[in-house]
Amino acid sequence: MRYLPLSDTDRADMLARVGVDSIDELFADIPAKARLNDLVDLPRRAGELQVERQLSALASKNVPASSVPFFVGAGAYKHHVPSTVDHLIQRSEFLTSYTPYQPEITQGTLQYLFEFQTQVARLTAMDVANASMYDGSTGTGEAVLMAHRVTKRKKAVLSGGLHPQYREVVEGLSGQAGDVVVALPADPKGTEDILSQIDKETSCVVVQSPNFFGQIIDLKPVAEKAHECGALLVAVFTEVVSLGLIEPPGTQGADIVVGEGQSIGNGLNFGGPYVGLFATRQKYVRQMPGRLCGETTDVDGKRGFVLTLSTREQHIRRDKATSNICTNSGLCCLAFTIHMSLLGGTGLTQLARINHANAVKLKGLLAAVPGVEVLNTAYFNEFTVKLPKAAHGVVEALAEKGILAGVPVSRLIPGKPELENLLVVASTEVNTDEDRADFAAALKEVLA
Amino acid sequence: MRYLPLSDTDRADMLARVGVDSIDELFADIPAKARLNDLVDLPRRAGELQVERQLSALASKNVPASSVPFFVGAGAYKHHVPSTVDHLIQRSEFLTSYTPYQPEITQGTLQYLFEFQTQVARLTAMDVANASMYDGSTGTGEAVLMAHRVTKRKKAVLSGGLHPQYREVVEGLSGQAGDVVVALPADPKGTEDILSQIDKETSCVVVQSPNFFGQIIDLKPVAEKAHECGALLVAVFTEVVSLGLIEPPGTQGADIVVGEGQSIGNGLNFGGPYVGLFATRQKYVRQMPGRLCGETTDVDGKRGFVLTLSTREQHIRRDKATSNICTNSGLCCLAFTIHMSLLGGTGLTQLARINHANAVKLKGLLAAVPGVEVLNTAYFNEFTVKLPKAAHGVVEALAEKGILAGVPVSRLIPGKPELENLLVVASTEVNTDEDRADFAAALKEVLA
Amino acid sequence: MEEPLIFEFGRLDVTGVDLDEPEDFVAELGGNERKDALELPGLAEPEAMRHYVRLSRNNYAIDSGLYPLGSCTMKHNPRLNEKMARLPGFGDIHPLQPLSTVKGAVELIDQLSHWLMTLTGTSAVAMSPKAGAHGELCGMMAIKAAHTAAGRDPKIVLVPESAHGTNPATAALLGYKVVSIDAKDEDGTVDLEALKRKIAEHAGDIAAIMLTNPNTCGLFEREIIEIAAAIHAADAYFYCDGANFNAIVGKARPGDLGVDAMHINLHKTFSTPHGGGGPGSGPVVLSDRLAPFAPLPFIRKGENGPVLVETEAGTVEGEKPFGRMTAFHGQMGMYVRALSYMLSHGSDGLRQASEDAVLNANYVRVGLQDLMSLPFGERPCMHEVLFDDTFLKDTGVTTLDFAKAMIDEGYHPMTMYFPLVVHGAMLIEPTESESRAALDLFIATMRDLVLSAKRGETARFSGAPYLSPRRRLDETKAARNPVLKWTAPEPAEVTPVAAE
Amino acid sequence: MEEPLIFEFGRLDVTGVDLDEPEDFVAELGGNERKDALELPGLAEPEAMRHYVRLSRNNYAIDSGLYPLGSCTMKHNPRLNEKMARLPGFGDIHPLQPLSTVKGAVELIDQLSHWLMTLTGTSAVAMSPKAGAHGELCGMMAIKAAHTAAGRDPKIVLVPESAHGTNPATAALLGYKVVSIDAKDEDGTVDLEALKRKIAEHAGDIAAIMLTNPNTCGLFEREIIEIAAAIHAADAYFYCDGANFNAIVGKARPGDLGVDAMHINLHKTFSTPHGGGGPGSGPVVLSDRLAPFAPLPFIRKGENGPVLVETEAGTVEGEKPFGRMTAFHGQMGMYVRALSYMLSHGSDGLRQASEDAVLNANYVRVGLQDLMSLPFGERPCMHEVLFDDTFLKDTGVTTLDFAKAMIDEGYHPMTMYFPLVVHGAMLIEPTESESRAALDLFIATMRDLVLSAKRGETARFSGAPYLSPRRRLDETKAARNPVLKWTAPEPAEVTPVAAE
Repeated sequence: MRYLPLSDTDRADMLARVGVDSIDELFADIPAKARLNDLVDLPRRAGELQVERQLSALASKNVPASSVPFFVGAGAYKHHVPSTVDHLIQRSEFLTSYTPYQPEITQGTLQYLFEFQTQVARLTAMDVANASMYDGSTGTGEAVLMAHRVTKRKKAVLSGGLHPQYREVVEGLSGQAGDVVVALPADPKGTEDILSQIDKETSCVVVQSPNFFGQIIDLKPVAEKAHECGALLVAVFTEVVSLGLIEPPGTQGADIVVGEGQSIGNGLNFGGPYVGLFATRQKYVRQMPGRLCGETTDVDGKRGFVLTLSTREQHIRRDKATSNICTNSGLCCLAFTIHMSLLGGTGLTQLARINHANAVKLKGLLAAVPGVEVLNTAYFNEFTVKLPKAAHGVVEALAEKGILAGVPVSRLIPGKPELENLLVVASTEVNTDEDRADFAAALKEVLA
Repeated sequence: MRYLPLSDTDRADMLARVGVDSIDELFADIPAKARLNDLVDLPRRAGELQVERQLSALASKNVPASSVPFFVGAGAYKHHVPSTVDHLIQRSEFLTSYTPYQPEITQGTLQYLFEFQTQVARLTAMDVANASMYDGSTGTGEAVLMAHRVTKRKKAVLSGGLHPQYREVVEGLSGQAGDVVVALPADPKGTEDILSQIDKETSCVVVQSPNFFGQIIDLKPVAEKAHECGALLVAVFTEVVSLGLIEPPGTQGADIVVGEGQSIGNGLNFGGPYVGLFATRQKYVRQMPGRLCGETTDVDGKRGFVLTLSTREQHIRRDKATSNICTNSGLCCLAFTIHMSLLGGTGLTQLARINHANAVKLKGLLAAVPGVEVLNTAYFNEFTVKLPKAAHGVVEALAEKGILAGVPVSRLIPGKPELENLLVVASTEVNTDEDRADFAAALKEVLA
Repeated sequence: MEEPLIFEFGRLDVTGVDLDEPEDFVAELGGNERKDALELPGLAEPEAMRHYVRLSRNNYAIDSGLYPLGSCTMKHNPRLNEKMARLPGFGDIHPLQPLSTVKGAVELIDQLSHWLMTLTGTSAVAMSPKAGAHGELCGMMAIKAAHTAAGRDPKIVLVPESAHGTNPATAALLGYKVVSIDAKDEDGTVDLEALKRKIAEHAGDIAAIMLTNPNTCGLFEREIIEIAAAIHAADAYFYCDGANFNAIVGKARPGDLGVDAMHINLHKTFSTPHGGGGPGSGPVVLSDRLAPFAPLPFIRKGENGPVLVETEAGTVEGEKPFGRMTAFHGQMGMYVRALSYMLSHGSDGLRQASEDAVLNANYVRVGLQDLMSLPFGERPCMHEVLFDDTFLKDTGVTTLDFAKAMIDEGYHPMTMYFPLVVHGAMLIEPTESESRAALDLFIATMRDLVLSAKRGETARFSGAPYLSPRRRLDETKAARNPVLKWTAPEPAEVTPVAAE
Repeated sequence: MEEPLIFEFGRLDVTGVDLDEPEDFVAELGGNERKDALELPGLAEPEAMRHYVRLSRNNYAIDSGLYPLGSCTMKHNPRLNEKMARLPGFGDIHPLQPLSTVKGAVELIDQLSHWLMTLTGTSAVAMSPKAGAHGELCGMMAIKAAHTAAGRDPKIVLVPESAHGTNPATAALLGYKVVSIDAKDEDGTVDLEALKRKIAEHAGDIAAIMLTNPNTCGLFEREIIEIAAAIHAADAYFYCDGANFNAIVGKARPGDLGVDAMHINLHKTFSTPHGGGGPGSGPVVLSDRLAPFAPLPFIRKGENGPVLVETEAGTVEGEKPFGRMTAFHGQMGMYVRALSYMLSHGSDGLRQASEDAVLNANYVRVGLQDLMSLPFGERPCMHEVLFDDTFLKDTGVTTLDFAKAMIDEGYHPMTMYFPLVVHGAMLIEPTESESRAALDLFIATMRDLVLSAKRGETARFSGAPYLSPRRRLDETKAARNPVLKWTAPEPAEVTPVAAE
């Protein structure tokens, strides 16, 4: 087998050296009745060519985003990632290294994590960021748990603009941990009255901006009310590119910022792996979940980096840990950091402007289709349209015409008639004028 | 522009430091009337996304070998290359390094060249191999020039089984260098009388096996006659995988062996870059063209490798050089060496057996198609069939059916009625039973 | 040359991407525009390339040497897997594009599920957890949901001392009280009689046991079936930490051992790359009893192929998902890699890999056992071998020193000070990816180090490493006054020049 | 750790590929079967991965540091180009599959030709040469063919001393007598008057002049137009070595300067990677007078797009190809990369790149000219700056020593002892890919080295390099008794065991 360096000669010699007659002697501790004597019922080994053919056949049953006019967002976004990024993250020294527990020989990983933390802190205008979470949704769950630790309160208020699957993750995690989650109903236009939900029992209020429906939310009043009540504002975003144009949560008063970082450096990958961004105020740093990389010096006085504050973590604290997060999204951070270092502030702003401009153009085209209403007034690269019929069928009809048009809200929040006709539509830098015109024309046809 | 690190600020500062007012002052030596003041008439810069789209649009107008039943050979072969190979050759340290003129910091390149030379020498059963030529065809040209240097004679005899484009390269190079090339007519069945062409004026006789038509040639009688006459036998192959099964030229008496190495480690690439293998007897080593890597020690006594015998080369010898070869096929050697080290003798033999078995199966199927005659008796993974009509049209008709069926001999040797109906067909490990059955069925249809 | 941080050489007016300014830009941002410029430096592409290539060269990696990190299974990461994960049909599809356009993706997840269930002898799998600890959480949430559905509310989870820290952390997160169970002195495995006593003591209040098997001492729990029976008899569930599954793939099925839930680290056992700390993937296989509680999304067999169930509304009778672990469908990129690994090995290759992993560990054991100290005697180990620091007694060399000295010899250290059940633990897992020659060289080097320590050459250890990109780093300083991001030594100058 | 050769640790019974034995194998090889087993060791995939990763780490590369190798144009190699070359529509097409199935490939070659002709101001290009020297050969063969067609048979090619060695080698290969032409003492450029005298001396017998411009001293031949006129007046052709084209892309067109033929190193000017010595690609642009003689294959504009002409039989009136340089169509893989580079830069970016390359070279020049010695005074240079070793006089340090000492500072040395026209030449070409910060650090390091040499710290130079994977290697030993392949120290033992 191509991955196994031992030859049969090696095996025989080594068994002799170990002092056993057969390999099965080494498995003697397994209860005899549970030992497998035959192969399990699965195919035998296969060469590369065969594996490639089998997997390529599966891949060819899917429609890649790049192959069609593509407007699907709602938490994951199709962006162009420079080829340098994918090349660099495949460097053996990055790809096949472990968590940097031996800092002397993993400064490569540690330094990029330090760069990543700095980039995230600057982007969000927060004091400190960690070395990543799995993704935005699980990061949001951890943020709520952290708010509970900080405030010693048990009630979390979730905006109706929060991504529905994020909400489910928070409800599951916090609920099982014994907390109360107050989730507001879906809020396509961003007009909910969340302030009245915040009280002295509230640990945190979780608001997404731009929200699930694309609406940009002014976080400042929420921060004010939360702070009045001694609660924390957890600000969430799913589209990090938006920070190139809109005011960062840090300057609006957020206490914890959680975001999905996929848009920068990472592909769509059918939903994972992604990279969760997590930042907070300096005073809460010891309540933060996840890994942290810190600066220090070595015995020769040279600057170096180490994982730090790991006394918060489960491999030290066990049942007293601040979270059960262990593995993070190392390689996805690296992709993020490289892409962001290529963009720089200048490039990110340009990219954000193109995204917004494309969305504005698309909005104009779709609004002109008879029967279509655009719900959002302030948005970045995504907005919600109300169609004259159920969005699900329209999307399927458009898919048959080779256009991937967006996400029907009903896919994530089924059974609500008032949401049945809503479609969340995104337009990033990959969309061309032709793509947008095709979409509008096809939509008109389908609705006709 | 993304590849240029200087900002406009840098440029202004640096011009000041250099002491000129404008960049054009640095170009003042260019005669004013030839200086371009405007941009040339070509498109402006483009982002990655735009370049990818433009080139992908061109690529999509071609039919990749992997996407169809594929039987085209005649000097370049579709094989499966392990993904490890392409990953490793893209390592920055290999990809973006120069010719190893500073051996202290290029032992990586030098060691793999030494491994390459050893592999090629062992494969061909020759004493020494060089660090590669551009490809098989130019290597053959160089072999003939080398034979002239060794023998001080000027007549080269080329077998009619030599790849027609190799023949043209030899004729051009040797002809312009003032030599006489006797090229025998095309020899599909390998039955030409080449021995009678070899005389005391002959510098070398060039024989390909398996030849252009797929026929395996017994080189021993040719070697015997050549050596009797004081001439050299130049043995050529275009399919290096054949050496996994058939007797190597070295044990058959060849003095120079030239081969195309593309099949191992290298893709089809529409004909280039490829890698020319070149090996000879120890006694001729100082007449060899191309680079050589040799073992030595450093001042600490450690084994190391250097480019050696470069006194043969043009950067030292100038007009007395043994060839004008300077750049070689470094990265393609590396791909060859990695793939070959993965295969090992065991794997190469297995690969060769599969290739041959597939060709035997295909031959059986095609021979059963009414009107089709297989011309070869001894072959490896390629053979020639005689069709009842012109091969060119048949191949085009099959291409329309989505089958790439082989190379019409008339494409390379036009205007010969006796060759008009011949088709050279290859079957490697990538062909499946289904591919072969489809081919035979489609051929039957086209000929019906 | 020292490599600076991007903030030290990048410039605010430089960018390494070429983007066009949109024509006729009109913002519809509702007045939420960013006011301050982004203080993020840019790099031209050649600068970025060189910076990250140079950084990478300060890392140790599987591809550059033996990486014997016990319990981490640092095996070869095939590049075929990377290539497959990058096929546009996998890498470039959106989690929420119409299901009719991702049939192959759903089929792939279904195929991978089938492999995982078959190899573990179970009948369900929750695919979405993002890593091992997340998988534990998922498994324990399923257990909690099952208890709740049965109208029970037990409060205790039993965890042995040798467990990974994530086990008690997970139990605690869900509000359980962690009760430690005793290990047998002679080999660190669970003491069945002590366990039975503990069960009796907390009768009716035990939710589950969390056990790693093979355990973190590199030993297989011989009484595993009896342990499972005792736990089941107490109406509790058996959660198995699957971190060490690589020892027994194709040799035994956890389902046959009585396991109710077990996460599988695709980034250990099934070769998806560790990536400097992630991403991982931790699917959890479930017994019949837990299967109904598997979280969303899950796949149901349908008449026309697998059906992806994404919401409660999509469930049918008998499906009682406890909720959702993450947005979307989990770590698709890792699924592709893991399936590529499995298809490559096949049933025969997977079994062989486990056998080779165990053989390699034992080969290391016999190569070192005369000089180093085995805490539980010279019995065969599974895929990793545990030494304690008895052999360093009176040498003045600690486990940490010894580990750091290995760095100078060109090796990544083994796992140290874990498990906690032995003193100065050194846990060595060579994996099946090492050749005999590589092991021989490793053994020889380790023997040389041991003899050096015993000869009293302490400087070789106490000052180690000497030859690494950095020498020992001051972790106390890092923790005492944490510097977690770069700050300009003085106000950064911003030169407002148009970018190129 | 020292990395062995594959022959020292590979095994004959191991293979790193999984292939099935064909069923019912029957050989039809005509009795030509190989008799001896192949003595090629195999490696399992993890072994191969680690071996070549480790080897690579002994290499210096553009991606790891500044590579100021004069006349070699070691610029950034964009990975976009690598990605594009690997599109199946380019990387996985056969040179002889039906032309109807490779229309995009032919179109790509035609587009690249258009860019090359436009940038050089010429009207034809022979694409197929495989590298620079091969391009020279092609250009000179076209010139020879043109003379022959005109019924002429001149015997002499003029070459200046500063020329690359490939120039005289090429001329000699074609049977020409190489006559050297004098350079002006003050700047190493061609002495027009001396040239005219030489032309007069060999009137009617001169085939061509081969000139590099900008020349290898980093200077532009100011009298280039007059030189061309003099050559043309002698019924000879002007071959320009295009190795230094990177200095003037978008700033001047060789065609406007009177050049008849010039090869272009796509692996220098247009960023295709050097790959440790190749592959390269050396298309030759041709003037109207030489265009008819361009070798096969070539592209002709057709009514329905470009037509690939592969054989004599396919030519039409006026097309007189002199033959063929190589099988197939040349270095397609390099064409894709070069076009990707060109499209990325565009006309504006290409011009900017040349300007930056020249600016960077001059910045290095002014940063070092007070301490090092410029042979031709402090005049501006083009994209590379030439120093001689005057500044090392009486220090006991040679150009070679100085170069080796640069290695210990983390730099690849510049080109040394070339061109031959100055003593102890050091030719520095930073390229446009270097940032100002990188140049500042380089300049500071060079200054430190110069001062160190002048202070008499000779050991820093004579023993250098100290910090590289190998120290100075014995090249004499290598050449005296060449060891060009590995030989087993004693007969290798072959253990006949079936491979896994």
